[in-house]
Amino acid sequence: MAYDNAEQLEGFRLEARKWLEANCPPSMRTPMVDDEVVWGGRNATFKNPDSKVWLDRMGEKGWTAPEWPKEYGGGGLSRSEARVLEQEMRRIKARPPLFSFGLWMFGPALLEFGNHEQKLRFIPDIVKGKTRWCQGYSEPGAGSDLAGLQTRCEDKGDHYLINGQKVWTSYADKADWIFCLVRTDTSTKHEGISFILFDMKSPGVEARPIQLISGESPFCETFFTDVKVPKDQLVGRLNGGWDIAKRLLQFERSSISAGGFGGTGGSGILGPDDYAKHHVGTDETGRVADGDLRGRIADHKMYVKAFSLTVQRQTEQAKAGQAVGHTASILKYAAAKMNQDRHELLIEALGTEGLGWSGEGFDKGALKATRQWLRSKGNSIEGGTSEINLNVIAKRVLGLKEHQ
Amino acid sequence: MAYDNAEQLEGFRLEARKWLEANCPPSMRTPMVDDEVVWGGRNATFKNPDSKVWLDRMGEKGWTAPEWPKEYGGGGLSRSEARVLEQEMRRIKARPPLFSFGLWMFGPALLEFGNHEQKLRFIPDIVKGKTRWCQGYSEPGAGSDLAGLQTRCEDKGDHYLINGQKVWTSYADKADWIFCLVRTDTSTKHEGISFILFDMKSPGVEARPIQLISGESPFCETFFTDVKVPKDQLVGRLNGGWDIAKRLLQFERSSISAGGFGGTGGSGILGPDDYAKHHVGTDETGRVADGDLRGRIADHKMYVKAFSLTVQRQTEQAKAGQAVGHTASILKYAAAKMNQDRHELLIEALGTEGLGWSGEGFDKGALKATRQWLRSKGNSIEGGTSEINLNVIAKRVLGLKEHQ
Amino acid sequence: MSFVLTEDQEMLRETATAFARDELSVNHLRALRDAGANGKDPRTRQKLAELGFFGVIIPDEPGAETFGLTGLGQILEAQGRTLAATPLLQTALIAATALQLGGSPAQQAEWLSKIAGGETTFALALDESAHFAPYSVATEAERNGQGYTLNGLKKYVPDAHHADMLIVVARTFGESGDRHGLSLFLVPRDAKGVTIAELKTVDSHGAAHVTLENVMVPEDALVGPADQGADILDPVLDRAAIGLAAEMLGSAQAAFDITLEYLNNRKQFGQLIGSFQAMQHRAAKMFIDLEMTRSCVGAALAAADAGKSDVAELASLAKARAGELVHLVSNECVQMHGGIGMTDAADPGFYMKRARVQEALYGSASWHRDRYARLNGF
Amino acid sequence: MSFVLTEDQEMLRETATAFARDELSVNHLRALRDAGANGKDPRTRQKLAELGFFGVIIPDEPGAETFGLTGLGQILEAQGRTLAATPLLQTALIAATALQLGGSPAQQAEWLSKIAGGETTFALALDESAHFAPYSVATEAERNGQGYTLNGLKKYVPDAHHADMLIVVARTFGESGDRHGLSLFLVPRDAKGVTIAELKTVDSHGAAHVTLENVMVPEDALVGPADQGADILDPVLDRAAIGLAAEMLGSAQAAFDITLEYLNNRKQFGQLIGSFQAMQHRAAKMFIDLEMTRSCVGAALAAADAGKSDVAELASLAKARAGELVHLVSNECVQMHGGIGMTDAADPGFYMKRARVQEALYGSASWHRDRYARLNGF
Repeated sequence: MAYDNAEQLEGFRLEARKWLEANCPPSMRTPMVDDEVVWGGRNATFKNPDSKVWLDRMGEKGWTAPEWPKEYGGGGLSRSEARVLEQEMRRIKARPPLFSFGLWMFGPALLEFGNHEQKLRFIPDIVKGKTRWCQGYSEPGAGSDLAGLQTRCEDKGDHYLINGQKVWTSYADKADWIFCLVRTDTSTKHEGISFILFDMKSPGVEARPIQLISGESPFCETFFTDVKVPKDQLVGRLNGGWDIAKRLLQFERSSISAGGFGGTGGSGILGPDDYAKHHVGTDETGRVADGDLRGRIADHKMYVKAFSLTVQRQTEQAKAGQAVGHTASILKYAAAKMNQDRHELLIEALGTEGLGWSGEGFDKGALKATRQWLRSKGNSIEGGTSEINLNVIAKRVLGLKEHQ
Repeated sequence: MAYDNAEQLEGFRLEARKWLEANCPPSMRTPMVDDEVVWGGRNATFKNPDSKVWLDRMGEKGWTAPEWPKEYGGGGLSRSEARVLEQEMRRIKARPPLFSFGLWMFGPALLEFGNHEQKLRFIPDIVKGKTRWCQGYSEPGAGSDLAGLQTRCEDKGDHYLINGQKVWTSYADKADWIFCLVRTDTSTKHEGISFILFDMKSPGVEARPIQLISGESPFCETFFTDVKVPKDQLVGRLNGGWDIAKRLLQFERSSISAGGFGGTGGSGILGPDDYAKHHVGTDETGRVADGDLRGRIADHKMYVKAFSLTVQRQTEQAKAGQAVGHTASILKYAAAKMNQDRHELLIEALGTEGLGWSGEGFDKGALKATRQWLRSKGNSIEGGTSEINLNVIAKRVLGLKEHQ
Repeated sequence: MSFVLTEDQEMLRETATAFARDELSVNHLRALRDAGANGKDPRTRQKLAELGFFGVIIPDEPGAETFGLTGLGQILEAQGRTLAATPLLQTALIAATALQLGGSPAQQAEWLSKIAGGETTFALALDESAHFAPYSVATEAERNGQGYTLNGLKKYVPDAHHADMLIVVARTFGESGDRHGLSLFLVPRDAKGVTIAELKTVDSHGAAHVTLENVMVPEDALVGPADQGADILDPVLDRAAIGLAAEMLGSAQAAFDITLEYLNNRKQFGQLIGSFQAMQHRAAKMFIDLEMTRSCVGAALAAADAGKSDVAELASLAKARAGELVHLVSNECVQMHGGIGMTDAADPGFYMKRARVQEALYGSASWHRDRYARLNGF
Repeated sequence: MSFVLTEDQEMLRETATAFARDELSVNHLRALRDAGANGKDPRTRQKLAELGFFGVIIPDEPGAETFGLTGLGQILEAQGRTLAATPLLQTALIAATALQLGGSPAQQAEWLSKIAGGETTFALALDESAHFAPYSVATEAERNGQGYTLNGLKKYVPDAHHADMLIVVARTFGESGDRHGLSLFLVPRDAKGVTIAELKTVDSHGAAHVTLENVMVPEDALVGPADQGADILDPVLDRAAIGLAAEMLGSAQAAFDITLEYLNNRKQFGQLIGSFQAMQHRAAKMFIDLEMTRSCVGAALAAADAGKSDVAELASLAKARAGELVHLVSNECVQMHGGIGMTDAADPGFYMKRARVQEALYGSASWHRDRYARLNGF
C-alpha cells in the first residue's frame, strides 16, 4: 500500500486522522508524565490504564513501528506516510505509545541481519510491546574499546554455552530478552565476535542494578554463568557479530544526538538565564547582575542555537541529497557538551538552592536540576565517549593519520 | 676571596657600592631604552657612548659575570656576594652592561664541559663583551625534535668539515661565533651529535635574516657549505654533544620562564584593564562597562598573580632545600600562556586602536602592543613548544607511561 | 529557512571561489602590501565589476529577483578564504542595503546602478571611538539654508582611503548615545572639508580616520528621514555583521584547511604531527566549531533574505561565533605550524592579523554576546 | 611571605593528613550518608577535640604563639582530601576568628576555651538568599529593654543542623545591601524562637535553613559594637574563604591523584588510558593549575597570619582559583574514569558533589573575580 502522489497521501492523512481521533484516549493526548512512560514487556506496568489501551491499539495496527513490514506486524507504511502519521499524532499531541530498545535499536538490526524465522519470532512482539529487550554490549574491561569484549560463547554441539559479565546493561533487571555480543573466537579480535539473543529468565543469568551518582539505577551489571542458548538464536553468521554491532552503535549514537539524552531539559526546570535572573538578580536595565556569569550563559545559549541550526542544516542538506559527512560523531560530541554546560550553569545560577539532594527545603525544580546535572555527566561517556568521538572525527572526517 | 660571614659580606657591600658610585656613568642609571641595549661583539654599536664606558669597566672587573672564575676573567664572587652586587646595582638602578647569549647560555656550558684551553680562549672575551655568540640548534626538519638534526660534520683528519642548514639562529647575522650542534654519527640519533664552535666569518657560512609576522628579523636561516673547523674547537667528547645540548636547553628554558621573553610587557604599554577602562569605558561604579571582557581580564590578572606567587614559592622552597620537581616546564608553559593571554586582551581592549601596523593615526604604545602581540605568539614555540612541555610534565613529573 | 543554495547561488559560489583562488590569493595580498598599496587595488575592483559582484543584491529592474544576501555571502566567504581586500562589504552590501532601505527614488536611481556597475564605491563612516558603539555619535549635522553642515571625526573607517563616496552617520538631534537623532548623509570623499588620514593597518587592508570640518552637503544628501537614521542603520549593521561573519567563516575554513594539510605533512620525532592525539583532538574540536558556525552564518543569511524578525538575533549569533572561531583557528594555525607559522613568508600570520580586524569591526564577540543576551531578555 | 611551613606546622600537617586518611576516608562519608547521618558525626568531633584541632589558632594564654591560619589550613586541606565533614571551618576558624576580632574579654574568656576544647561548636548564620551577598541582610535585631529581638530567615547555613551555638548576622540599622548597620549576635541553637530546618544536601554534609522568630537575646550576646559588624565580618569572611580554599585544594589534589592512578592502571585498546596523549595533556594542564593554586592558597594563609593589607585580594584570588580548579578536576575525574566514574560505588562522584558546595560557599569564582577586579580598580 504505497501512495505515490500527494493526493493519495492526503487520503492517508484523513484516514490516519480519523483512526487516531477514534482510538487515542483523551488522557494520551496530554504531555507525557515521567512515571507514565510505557516500556512494555512481560511485566509491563501501566500506571495510567489508558496507556495500555493506547499501546494495544497502536501495536495491533503496527503503528508503533510504522515503516516495518506488515509481514512481521509492522505498519507497512512508506517513509512519506510515516511522516504524515507523525504529523497527525503531533497534531493531537498524542503520546508515544511505547518506549523500547527493541523499536529503536534491536528491531532495525534484526530486520537487516536476521533470517525470516527470527523476524517472525521476535519482531511482532516488539511491535506490540510484549517483549522488552536489553543490550549486552559493554564489559568491565571493554568500554570504549568495545571489541575487546571477553564474554565467552562456546559451541556445545546442540547449543551454545555462555559465560562472562556485561556492564552498563540498561534496565537488564526489567528486560525479558537480551541481544548480546559474545566472543566465539579468541584468536582474533573483531572477527571473533558473534551476536546472540537469549531469554533473561534462562538459568545462570543474573542482573544487579548499579547505583549511579544521580541516585538512579537504570543500568545493571549482568552475569552469565553456564547459560545455555539454542543455536537458532544466533543472528547473522558465526563470528560476524561486529558488523551488526557497528550498525547498532550508529542507531544508538544518532538516537542520542537527536535528543534522546537522559538529563536533557526536562519539565519543571527553567533555563540558566531564568534561574540567574531570579537568584542572582538583575541590574536597572533588566540584565543579570553578574556580568561574568551572564556572558557565560549567553555563550551557552548561542551554542544551543548553533547546535539546533546545525541539526536543521544537516537535515535539509541530506534531503537535498548533499553529502553531510560523519555527522553523528559531531552531534554526539556537541550535544554532550551542550547539555553538560547547561546543567553546570543551572547549578551555578541556582547557588545553594541547587545543592539539595532530597526532602524539604528545596524547590522541586531545583532538586530535579541537581539530579539531572549529575545524570548529564554520563552524556560524554555513554554510547561512545567524547574522546572516541574526537578520534573518529580526526581520523574519518579529517583524514588525520595514525602513528606509523 | 670568599666571605664567610655577614660582617665580611657587609664589607663587600661597601666596597661594591663605592666602586659602582665611582664607575657607573649617570646615564647608565636610567631605565633601559630599547635601542641602547648593548650586545657587544666585534661590530658592537653603542648608541650612547656611556654604555661603552660602562661595559668596559664592568668587563674589566669581571662583574658582567660575577660568579665566573677570576682565572677566566670572571668576577670570582661567591653566590652571596653576587647577590649583594645585584642588590647594589638595583639600588642605583644601574643598567645591565651587556646582553649576551655568551653570558646566559654558552659560557655556563663551556665552563662545565670545555677544557682549560677552551675556557682561557673564549670565556674572557664573553666577559668583556668582545665576542658575540649565537646558537646553532634548530634545523628545518628538526624543531621540537631537536635530536633529529642533520647538519653533517665530517672528520677530515686535521679538521672537521661542516655542511648543512640551521634555522631560528638568533642574531646569526650579527654574531661573531656560533656554538653549534652537528651530526658526527648518522647510525644513531642522540649519541651521534657533537658540540662544536666556529667563527661566523669562516668561508662557507651564510646567514639570512627571517622576517617574522611582527615585522622583526631577530632570527636567521644559516647555511654551512664546506665550512672547515679546527679540531680543537670541538667541546667535550666526539658524539657527546647531546648532554651539553640538554644542559643548555635548561639554561634557555629557565631564562625564558624567568621572564626573558620577547614580547613580555615592555615600556609604554599599559595593562588590559587600563586600556579597557579607557577605550571601553566604565559604569557609574568605576567598573569596566563590558562585564564579559572585565571578567576575562580579571581572570588573566589572577593568573599573572598566581604565576608570580608560584615562582616565589618555588624559590623559597628550593632555598629551604625542599624538592620542587621539574619546574622549568611548568613555568615555561604558564609564562607563554600568560603572556599570550595578556596580549590578546590588550588587543581586544584596544579595539581598532590596536589594529595599527605603523605610521600616523595610532597611539605609539598601541602600535607597540600590536607588534608585541604578534611577537608573543612565539612564546609557546621557542625554547620547547607548549606541547613538548605538556609531554614532559605528563611523563617526567606525573609518571604517565608511553604507549606500549 | 533554507540552508540549501539555489542553483544560481551555487554557481555564483563556484565562480567566486575560483576567482578568489586564482586571482586574489594570499600571495596577491602580500604583493600588494609589499608594494605599499595598503588595500588599494583598482585592477581587482575592475574585475569584480566585470563579474557583476557589486550588484548581486541589486535587482536589474524594480521587483526582480537577486542572488540575495545569501548570494553575496558566498562571495564574501570566498574572499575571506584568501583574505582578499575588496570594496564589496562596504559598497555591494552596506551601501546597497542602506540605499535600498532608506534612499529616495532619485537616490536609488542615481546610485544603485553605479554601485552595480562598480562605478562608485562607498565607505560607511560610523565609529568615533575604538569600539563599535553605533549610537555613540557626536558628529554634528547642522541645518543651514541649503542643506547641512557636518563636523566631526570618524575613526578607523574601512575603505575610506579609496572609496568615492562616504555614508556619514551624524547627529541632527540629541546627544551621543541616543538612538533617536541620527541621520545618514551621502558625502563625496573629495568634498571640501573632508580630510582622509590613511592608516597602515595590521591586516594590510588599510583604513582611514575621516575628519569632517564644516562640510556642506545639500538637502538631498540625506538618506531617509532626518533623526530617524537608526531605523536604517540598525538593519544595515545587522547585515554588515552577517556579511562579515560569512567572510570570517571563509577565513577560518581556509586557515583550518592549511593547518590540516600541514598536520598531514610535517613530521617530528619520525611521526606526522597530525598523528599525535592531542593535535587530533584540537583539530576535531575546531572542525565541530566550524560546522556549527557555518550553520549560524547560513541561517543568518537566509533570515535576512526572508525578512524574518529574528535577523538581529541571528546576526549577533553569527558574528559572535564567527569571531570566536576565527580567533581560535587563526591562533591554532600559527601554533600548529610552529616556527614556520611565525614567519612572514608563511600564510598563518596573515590569517591571524586579518582575524583581529574582522573580530573588531561591527561588534566584537563580547559586544554581540551582550546584545544576544539583551534580545533574549536576560 | 613564607611558603615554607615551620617544623610545628609540618608536624601538624602530617598528623592531620594521617588522621584524615585513616579515620575520615571517603568511605567514612559514604557510611555516614548511608546511615542517614547527614554530616552529623559526634565521634569525629570527639577525636578532633582530642587531637587539639579545634584550638590551633587560639593561643593557650594571651599573646602565646599558635599554629596560625597556616596551621589550620593544613588541617582543612587534609580534610578536603577525603571530603570529611567536620565542624572545623565553622568553629575552629570562623567562630574563633570572630570572637578573637570582636569578642569582649568576657566573651573570649567564656567561649575561646570551649572552642579549643571542642566543647562548643558554632555555625555562622549569614546568607539569606541562594547566593553569597554578605551585606544583603534583612534579618532584624530590634532593641528591647534587656537586649535584642531577632527576626529573620537564614538559608543554607553549614553545620547549623548540629552546632551548639549560632553567630547570627542581623541588621540593627539601615537596609539590606548596606554595609553599615550589621551586628553579630551569639544565639544558642536551642533558644526559644529558633527553628532549624535540616537540609539533605548533595554532598552529604547537610546544612539547615534557620528561622528566627522573636528570638530574645541579652545585651551581651552582641559581638563587637552594634552597627559595625561588617568590620568583623569582612575579615572573618576573607579567612573563611581562605580556609575553604585550602580545603578545596585538598579535594582537587585528591581527585587528581585518584585520576592519575586510574590513568596509569586502566587499559583500553590494549593501552593504558594514561598513555594517550590527549589525556596526558589534560592531566598536565590540571597539574599546572594545581601547582599555581597551591601557591595562591599558601600566600593567602601566610598573608592572613602576617596581618598583611592584601589579605582580601589574596582571599579572592585563592577562592576563585580553587573554585575553578576543583570544578575542572572533579569533572575530569568523573570523565576520565568513564562509566565507573558515574557509579555511586566509586569516589569521583563524591568529589564532584562536594566541589559544587565548596564553590558556592563564601563566594563563587565569579563573585571573587568581580571583587578582585574591584580591589584592582577596574
